[in-house]
Amino acid sequence: MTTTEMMTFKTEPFVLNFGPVHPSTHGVYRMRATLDGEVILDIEPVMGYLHRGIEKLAEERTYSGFIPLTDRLDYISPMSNNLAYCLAVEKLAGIKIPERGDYLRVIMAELQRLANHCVAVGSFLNDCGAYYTPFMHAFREREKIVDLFDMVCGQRLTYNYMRIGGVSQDVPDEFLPALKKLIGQFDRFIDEYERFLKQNEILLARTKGVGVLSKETAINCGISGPVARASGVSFDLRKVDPYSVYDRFQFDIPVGEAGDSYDRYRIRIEEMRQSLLIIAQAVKGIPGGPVRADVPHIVRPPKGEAYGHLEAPKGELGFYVVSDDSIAPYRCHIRPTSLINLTALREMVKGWKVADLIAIFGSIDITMGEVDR
Amino acid sequence: MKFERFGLGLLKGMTVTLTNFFRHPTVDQFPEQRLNISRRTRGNELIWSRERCTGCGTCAKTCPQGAIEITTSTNTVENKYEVERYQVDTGYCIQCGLCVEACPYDALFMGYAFERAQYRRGDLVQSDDALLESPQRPASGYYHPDIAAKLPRQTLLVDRIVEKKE
Amino acid sequence: MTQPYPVKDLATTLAEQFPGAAEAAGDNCLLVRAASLLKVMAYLKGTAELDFAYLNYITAVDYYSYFEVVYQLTSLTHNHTIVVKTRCPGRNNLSVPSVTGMWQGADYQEREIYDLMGIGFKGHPNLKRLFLWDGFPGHPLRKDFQP
Amino acid sequence: MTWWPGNYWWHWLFFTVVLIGFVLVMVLMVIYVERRALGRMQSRLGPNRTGPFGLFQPVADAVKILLKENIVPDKADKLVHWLAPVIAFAPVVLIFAVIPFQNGALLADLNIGILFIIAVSSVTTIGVFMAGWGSSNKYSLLGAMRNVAAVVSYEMPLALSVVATVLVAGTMSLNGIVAQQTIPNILLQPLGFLIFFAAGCAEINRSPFDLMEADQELVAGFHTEYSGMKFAMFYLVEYAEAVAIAAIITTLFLSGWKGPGLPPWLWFIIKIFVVFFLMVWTRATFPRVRIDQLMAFAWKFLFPLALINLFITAGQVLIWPDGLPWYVIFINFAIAGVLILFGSKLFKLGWGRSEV
Repeated sequence: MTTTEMMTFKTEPFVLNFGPVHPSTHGVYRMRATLDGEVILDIEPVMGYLHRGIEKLAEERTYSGFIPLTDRLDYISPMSNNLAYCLAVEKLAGIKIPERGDYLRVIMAELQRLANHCVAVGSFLNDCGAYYTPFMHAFREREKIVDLFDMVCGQRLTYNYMRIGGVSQDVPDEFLPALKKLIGQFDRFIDEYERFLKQNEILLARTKGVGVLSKETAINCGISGPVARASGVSFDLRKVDPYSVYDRFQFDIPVGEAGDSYDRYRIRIEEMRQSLLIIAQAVKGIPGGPVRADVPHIVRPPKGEAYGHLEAPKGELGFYVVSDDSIAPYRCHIRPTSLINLTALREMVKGWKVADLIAIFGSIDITMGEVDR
Repeated sequence: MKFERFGLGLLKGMTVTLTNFFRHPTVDQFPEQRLNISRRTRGNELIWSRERCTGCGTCAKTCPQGAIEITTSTNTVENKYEVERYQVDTGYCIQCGLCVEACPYDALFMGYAFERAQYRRGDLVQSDDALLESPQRPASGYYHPDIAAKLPRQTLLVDRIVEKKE
Repeated sequence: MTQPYPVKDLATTLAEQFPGAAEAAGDNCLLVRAASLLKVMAYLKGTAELDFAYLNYITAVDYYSYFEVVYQLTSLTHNHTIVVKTRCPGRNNLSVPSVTGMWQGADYQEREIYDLMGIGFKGHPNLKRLFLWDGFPGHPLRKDFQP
Repeated sequence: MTWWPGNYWWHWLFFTVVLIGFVLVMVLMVIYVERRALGRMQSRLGPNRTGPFGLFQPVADAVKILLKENIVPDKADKLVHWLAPVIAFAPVVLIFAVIPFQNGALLADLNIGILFIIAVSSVTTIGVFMAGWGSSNKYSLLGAMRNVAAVVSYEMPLALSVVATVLVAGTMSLNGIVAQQTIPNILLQPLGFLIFFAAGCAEINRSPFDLMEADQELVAGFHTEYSGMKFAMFYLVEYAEAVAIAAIITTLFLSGWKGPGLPPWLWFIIKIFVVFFLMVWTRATFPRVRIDQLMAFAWKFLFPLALINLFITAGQVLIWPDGLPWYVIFINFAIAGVLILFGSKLFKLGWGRSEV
């Protein structure tokens, strides 16, 4: 044995379980990582700890009885789930929604995007190690939005606000002035957040060039949302396939170049600014009138199938609903944005360190309710 | 990656933390200081009014969880249903409010209180007279604008922010 | 607006390229025989003016006498979309060729369909159950599943 | 030698009791300060339910931890697992033996005081590594390995920045250093202070360098498998080390007990709390650095800077042998600025992806 052979230690990779119960797996997600020291050779995801079989439950509930269940899919942004499901059923049954209902839907969807990005950015920085301060600031702002949701639909998490044919109730009269006040305060909050973290050297060191996702792999993996836009794929359903009244608002889509964790963080901050613009325009242009088309409580869409999708905060969320002319959907498939966004995690993480695995996983921003359904 | 900005970004971050240190904390001491909850809150109980209820069972049909059970008997004299037993298993109920919305006779209200934890699962089941409205069981204004108007206005965090001090 | 791609003329061009591949063309969905699925998919993804590079989703529906696997493809450049379906008759040892070769995003979704519906995917890198544990009896999303 | 309260043994007894009591009380107060200050920086209140203004929260924590069951994993190396907290805690209290609370008021006025501190403070790493190895858990082993790597590489800049202050002060005994400091060393040695503060924080794994028990990645690092009394010891070690580093900084850089008006030992304690607030402040603001960036920061940034700082101070001491005049402050600040500017330009913080 030459001296060099003696000198080199015999190391072999070992398997470390980032188990279902782990401080930063955003829910019950498990990764079996084979490590060589700190460097990650390969990860193998294990899921299903939160599988409740929502698609099977859908087949036993009436069309409007399933709406409360869609709150439980991506429980960080329930409004978008409700809206996506209602869009699918309205496309299937060919229902026309009154103007005011559409405007309210846009306001609620964009407020939900703000709230979701607050959670996403806050917990991403938590995963990078900032000890809960950016998280608490982001949650203080999210509390204002959740207060407004509480005023409108009575619950703070499971809103169940959208209905097939519009929105369940009109907003109380003190909602719009409070919303205008919120937009002003939120702008100041984003500026303060930028001052806090935009040029933070340690954050730059931890996230710039880390977990790069190339444009081709993003498209090939069917990744959507801020994760895809950070890699340069300018695919945003609000522009590409505008639903409800999104074509009336002027806003632009931030697109990143490098596709690393820092870009994903930046894209979410920019999207928050754009959502504020949309809400401001919607609040200015909201018409009067009914908020809900007169659709019977038990809807019976004609035989057939439809796919309704929207730009949820995490990406393209869609519902493929098949109807056999009965009061319950024959089949209701949910396009899991978080699950599909995780397909590229293996390539993004290979070769990086344990600390980066957590940072990259945090930058993808998934919710287990949507992954496991 | 270089320290391009030789530490200025870090210092700027520290100034933000310091300003927050001197800013009024956004917190309310729950048990002592109770804020007004939303007028349309869907508390974890159901309020039923015996007079208005005709025993039609629409609420039981629309409940996605099947938490409502009604047993009625025919009252041939006034030719309408007589509600024998109206039972709600709040263990199953997910407070979605679809029953309140579907009731054609406005006989159902969502509860306004939300502190109703029980020790035994059996106590979660409420029936007939336990469901009626009473001072301890106020009704929430969900789908009832008239009740909502009487309830206190919700304290919003948007108004309570004491940022004007800067 | 993402226009659905006109399926009629696509069916004709496919007919002379791959005889007998496309069975029928619904309003905007293309029914393809399972045997020639990969060829059609490669054609859809490969040709420049079609360029269906983005796979929205894959799902499966249980119609008692046959199972239907539904692919929705979108082209980001031309902004049009198409739904491709294949049918596999019968109820057990069904199999459809796997498209993970062309779209990596199909990996988890095919495993999910295998797990919940019981449709095997030939050529899938590691076809294991995604959500349920390996010893789980049966496939829950089937219409005739008895828990 | 006149021993302050009578003969030597009374002196020894008085000071050991005072030191142990000082460390424990300071740890309790420091935990309280940290949780309240951290809370206020995160726009929340911090503990205010246990006792007036939550003052008894640290006591409540201690009682809770002591009442917890003492779980030892069955495949753990029992002796090593049990011994680790003791070996980790002992050196921290030893450091306080040479720290002067008041002119001449210290347990042992060693003339090699600062050398004693540097030597003793690296013993805790052995305790930490024993904890990591003893609890036979992959996470804690990773945490312990990180701790050893970090402490080894941060000893160098720590020692060099201390040597620079010793050059300025002329003596190694801490009492002498403080007595000599008419101008606080932080002004004479700004770069020395920054390097010492950064290296000190990395040594006791606080603020941006808390990789040893990075709760996001390694669940709780080396003390994952500890509970009950042994976990209380590690909790004590962490905060006692923070108080120790704050105390060393006050003696070396902020001229210890000197201060107008208030009694000297009160000045000493106020300065400790000021330095500790700085640590809490950095902890609240910065994300964590990755392990290879931690190493690169030590060897490629702090170490060269500490060397240059040492040469410059040596030159200055040669020019003004009997104490540096006041205008040296501006020269040193300028040098510090230039060095940081160049250091951050030339130095690449860690390397990215290793090919796998």
